[in-house]
Amino acid sequence: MDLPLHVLIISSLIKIVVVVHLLLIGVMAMILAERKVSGWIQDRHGPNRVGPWGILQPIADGIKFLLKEDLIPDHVDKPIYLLAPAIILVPALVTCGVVPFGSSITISGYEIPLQIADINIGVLYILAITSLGVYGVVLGAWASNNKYSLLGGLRSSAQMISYELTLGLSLIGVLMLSSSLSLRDIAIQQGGYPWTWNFLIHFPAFLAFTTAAFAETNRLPFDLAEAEQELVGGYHTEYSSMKFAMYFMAEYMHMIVGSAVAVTLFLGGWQFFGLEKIGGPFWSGIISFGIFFTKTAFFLFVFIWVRWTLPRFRYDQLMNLGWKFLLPIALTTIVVTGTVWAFTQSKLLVAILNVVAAAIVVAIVATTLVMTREPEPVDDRGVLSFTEESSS
Amino acid sequence: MALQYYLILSALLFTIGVIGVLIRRNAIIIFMCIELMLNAANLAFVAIGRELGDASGQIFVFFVMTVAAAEVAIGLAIIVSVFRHRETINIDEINTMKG
Amino acid sequence: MAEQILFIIFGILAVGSAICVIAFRNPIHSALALVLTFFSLAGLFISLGAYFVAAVQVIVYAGAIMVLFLFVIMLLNLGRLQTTRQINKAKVFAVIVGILLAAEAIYIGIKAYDGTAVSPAQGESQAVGAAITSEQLNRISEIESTYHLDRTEINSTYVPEVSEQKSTVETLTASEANLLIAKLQGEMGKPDRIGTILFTKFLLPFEVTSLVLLAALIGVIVLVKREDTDTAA
Amino acid sequence: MSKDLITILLISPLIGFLINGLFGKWLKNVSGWIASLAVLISFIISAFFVFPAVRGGGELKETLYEWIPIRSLDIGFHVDALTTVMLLVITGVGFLIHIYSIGYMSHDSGKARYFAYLNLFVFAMLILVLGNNYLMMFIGWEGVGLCSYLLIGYWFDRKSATDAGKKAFIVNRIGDFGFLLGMFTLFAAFGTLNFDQMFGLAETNTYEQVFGASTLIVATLLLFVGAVGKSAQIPLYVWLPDAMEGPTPVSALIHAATMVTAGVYMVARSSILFNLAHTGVVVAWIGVLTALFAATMALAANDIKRVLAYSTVSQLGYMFVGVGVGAYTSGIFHLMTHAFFKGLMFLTAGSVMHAMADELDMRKMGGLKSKLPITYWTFLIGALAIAGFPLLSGFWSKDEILHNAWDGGHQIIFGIGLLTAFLTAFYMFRLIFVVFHGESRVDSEVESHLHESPPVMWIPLVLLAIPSLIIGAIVGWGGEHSAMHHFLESVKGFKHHGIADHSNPIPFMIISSIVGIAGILAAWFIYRSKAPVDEPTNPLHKLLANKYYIDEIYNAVFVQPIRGVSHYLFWKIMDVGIIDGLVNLTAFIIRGIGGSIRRLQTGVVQAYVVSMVIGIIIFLGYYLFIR
Repeated sequence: MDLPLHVLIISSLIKIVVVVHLLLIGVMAMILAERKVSGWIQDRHGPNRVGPWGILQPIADGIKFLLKEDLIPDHVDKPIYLLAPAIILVPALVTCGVVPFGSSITISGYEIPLQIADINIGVLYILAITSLGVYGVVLGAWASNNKYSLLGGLRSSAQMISYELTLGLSLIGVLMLSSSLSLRDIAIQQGGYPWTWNFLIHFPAFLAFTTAAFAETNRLPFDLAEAEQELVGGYHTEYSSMKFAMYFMAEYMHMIVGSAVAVTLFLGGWQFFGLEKIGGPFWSGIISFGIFFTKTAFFLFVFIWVRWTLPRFRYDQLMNLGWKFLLPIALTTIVVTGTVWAFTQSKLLVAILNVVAAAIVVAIVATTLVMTREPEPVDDRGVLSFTEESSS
Repeated sequence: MALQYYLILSALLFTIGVIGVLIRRNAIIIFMCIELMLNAANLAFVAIGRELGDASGQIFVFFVMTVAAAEVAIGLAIIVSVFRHRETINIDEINTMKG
Repeated sequence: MAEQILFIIFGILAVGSAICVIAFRNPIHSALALVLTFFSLAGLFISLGAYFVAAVQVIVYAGAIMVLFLFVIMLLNLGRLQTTRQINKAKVFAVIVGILLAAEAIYIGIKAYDGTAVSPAQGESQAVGAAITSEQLNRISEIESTYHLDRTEINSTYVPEVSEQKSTVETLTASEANLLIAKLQGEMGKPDRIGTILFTKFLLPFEVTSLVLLAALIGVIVLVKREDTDTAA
Repeated sequence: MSKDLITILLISPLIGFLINGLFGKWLKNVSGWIASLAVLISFIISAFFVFPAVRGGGELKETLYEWIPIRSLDIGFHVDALTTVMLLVITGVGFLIHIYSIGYMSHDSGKARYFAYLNLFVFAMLILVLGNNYLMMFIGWEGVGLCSYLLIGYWFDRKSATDAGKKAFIVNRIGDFGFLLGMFTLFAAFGTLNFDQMFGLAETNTYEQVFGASTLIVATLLLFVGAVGKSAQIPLYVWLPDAMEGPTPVSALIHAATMVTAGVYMVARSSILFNLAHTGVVVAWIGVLTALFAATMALAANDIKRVLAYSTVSQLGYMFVGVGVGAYTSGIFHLMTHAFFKGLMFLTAGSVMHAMADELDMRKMGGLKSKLPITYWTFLIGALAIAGFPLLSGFWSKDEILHNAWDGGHQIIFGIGLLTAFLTAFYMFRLIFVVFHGESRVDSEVESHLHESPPVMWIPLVLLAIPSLIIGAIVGWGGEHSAMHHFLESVKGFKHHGIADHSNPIPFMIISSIVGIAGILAAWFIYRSKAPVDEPTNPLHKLLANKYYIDEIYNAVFVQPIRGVSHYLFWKIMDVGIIDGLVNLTAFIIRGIGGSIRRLQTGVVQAYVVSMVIGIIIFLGYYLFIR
């Protein structure tokens, strides 16, 4: 099983290069897909000028970004202003290091797992790295020395911190049942059949996780940070050219990585009805990667689909959703999963009771909210109103 | 790696934190320096725990972090409310508690 | 070897960024330098085998505590409060005091471990090929009970790693047993081991800490909540 | 199993106390029922202990908690037949009195406090009788003393009540001091306070001779001083009549049925020591003198509750005669019957008070028989029982004590006892004739409100009247071979070898019957139609009515001199001059020092930190380089 050192280094290097490039290509594909899908949803054509069916559009966009004038405003805090776009990009890239994107591939006798590093604290690692994403936003916003940027940045970081809790807590149930933090182990344990995947066993947690992942990317319907109408683009108002492109890419990378993690943790990873075992030791790896790719692509499609069909939240609605619905649901799944597992060890019961408990929690919270609802605030007092929402 | 290198590093970090507390006037920086000192202690805990083959060192670090989180929350809240009253967090100007 | 490299890189990074924390004039820059220090410490924890602690270090310190610091600095707009750097007698005195403290602390660091103290893992040097001693067996069962490990699991997972042919602890030689103990102890930073000990031996402190957190939570809300009497609807 | 039983038995009133004490404000009318329920639970469990099997065949010893590991002072329990009798009396009578209190206290605003105290009292009393060592007993002893104090002074807005509470507390303290000294002596002699260990050592004569050969004599006499205080014997009886200031159910529970009998229980529990030290005769003499003394005072008292209080003192004297002459079973038997009929009589007195708007003076009563029939009949049963009317409960127990006194060779004690029995019958029926018979001397306004008590009050009366009638015959029939003797046979030390074979009991029964009936008849002749005089003219009568001037003598001999010394020596010179002077000097010095050090307090955090760090450096330097 253990690979010789030189094979390990070479294979790791190759994997890193491949993954990074896949991500970059993925970003380009996503830009195109986003525009195409939005076109279909809005019953129009979408890009169709550059290349056949407009598939070269992302490249044109990229060239446009590169060739634009790179403005650095006078009043910014220069080192941090320059650092922020990099900081936001790095966590997205680094997270990929532990995501298993296929079973394993055998080349000249060496069985190489399709994963850059299978570390025993994989999930913790992902949570740790995710928690850093907020720095890019908040620093960029602050360094811009612009009121609207700062407001957007504060909004977005408050949002990210709030939803990070849900993100982490919704995974606890999964971790409890798989009793491992290694993403590969968790993926393998789910087995090849959709009804044994975690998203059924932990359905409320899956919903909470997905919603939180949406919120973490700062995309519609959670794009309060950018909020073009109010904040002129939010934290990246002052960025232009390639630095803006980095923010842009980071958003898509977050989407891709989030989808990949969700697929690994909840949708059985690269497994699908035993399809991943067909073929030899080499081809099975390729097929498993294909399965993983397809699942991730489907998830990404959901991302785009949601963006173009749901309206945006108001800020207090966003915070309510995060703190009063998703967080209680995540906490409930922990309690229910733990209790049921301690007594019966029946996954079916866990699944059923999770859903029931989550429904009860949602009902209770909703009732309380309706009962205690106060008149809507007349004027929007801006970004910090959430701290005073309850008392106003 | 011998234990003493870690201990020396820990001592250095701790002292940097102490010096920071002594020379800076900004309450938030002083607070950060205290966090630095806590982290220096954490490093010593983990290193000694490794040397003794005892996981208690790491458990201690875990507890220190938890308490540090609580402490930071409270401390920052105090700083915020002080700032609201006096428009400053320069500790030279916050000296009403003298005899 | 790897550990030495990691130690040198992260050690220099930690000290350098720590100095930056107290040297930078802008609080935001100081905060960022502190984040870097925390990262280097996380790296050091990894090199010490404390994976769980390293991850928690990043999550708690870098992901939560420092963000809170940044928030407060930005909310209060403290960046503008950069005091001009001035060197006065008090500061010089403080630095001298600090250096004295450092000297003593480093002295302790050197003295505390003079290389003769032997960790329980090693024990006395054994003759090559001598059978496992009862002391080592006790040590192994002690580890088992602390971390709720299973003897069969050790036999099947860890024993082959120290000696390929053998499959039970009792058949090991003394030196192999030392290796085994070192291996078992080396993995104490793994999350499952930490969890086991945290929820058994340290359950009460753990619960007490949660109370501390609750108290802090309530305290913060009480401290920061404004009395909104004037804008009452 | 048994351990759990004991724990529940003990904890139940404690929980009742906590509930009433902490949440009483919101409980209002429920508090009484909670308190009663708590005691009922204890009673039910106590009832189980009647069967020796539950006690593991005789004695049950459980250690709940090791308190002071040195010399094994444990929180441990010891349940034998004697304890069981006490448990039944405490919880059984206690439960009925709790129920009665619900009615009696229904108009009182602070009843949650009342019931909390009552439950605490039951708890302390249970500790007293359950403990397996003298220390536990002492804890309960002090606990009941505290509750007694609290309950006597329950109506703390009345000065007489608080004074009576203080008096009880202080007088008891004298006795407790004796108990403590006795305990210390025993501990010094035996190295343990555990009953089993100590009695075992005593029987084999292996103990330190702290006071030489008379160690045991001194120890038992000191213990008896404690008993004298708690059980209101000469010369420390003075607190009990005053204790009647408390609510009447309290008088019934604490100052008739349970707490005051703790002294008897203690002597009975220490029976082995008393047997070895041969100090029983002192106990018997003190007891019989108290019995006579108190009975004479009861003759001239005009306050119903005071009559009952003197009667209690007198009957306690009887019990001490019983345990003093070595007839422990008879003493405990009388304790039990007395708990029933004296509790009953106090409660009926309470019922009379209830009807008469808290009037206690029997000169203002008369002819209440028709207005308060249940009260009258139950009181009559109690009075017949205490008077030794043949075949009622008091007859059996009192007769046994007198019989044993005669058989033990104490003919004088027997004689005085007989005289007391006559007096007892006399003053009890004096009370009955004056209060219930004859013409009504009740105020017309009060008379219009006269009414029988509600069921919650008269049902306990009836329930207490039944055992007052028959319990004596049931457990006492057959003298030496009665159920009571069989039951208590297993208790160590109760078989006193000093007592010779018993003579025929029939003559004694006949004599005491005649004496009792004679007393009743005498009362009938004198008080059949006549009220007591307002101002006694006869000097003997005057002496009795003024309680032999004992309170005044105590006041002149003890209280005034101590007060004088305290005022001039301890307050004016010691307290004001020396102690206050020292305190003021200290404050002066501190203020001076503080004034000069204050300037170090700059308010600058860093200055503090620097000094802290310098301190650390110095300490580290000392430990690293110098040591």
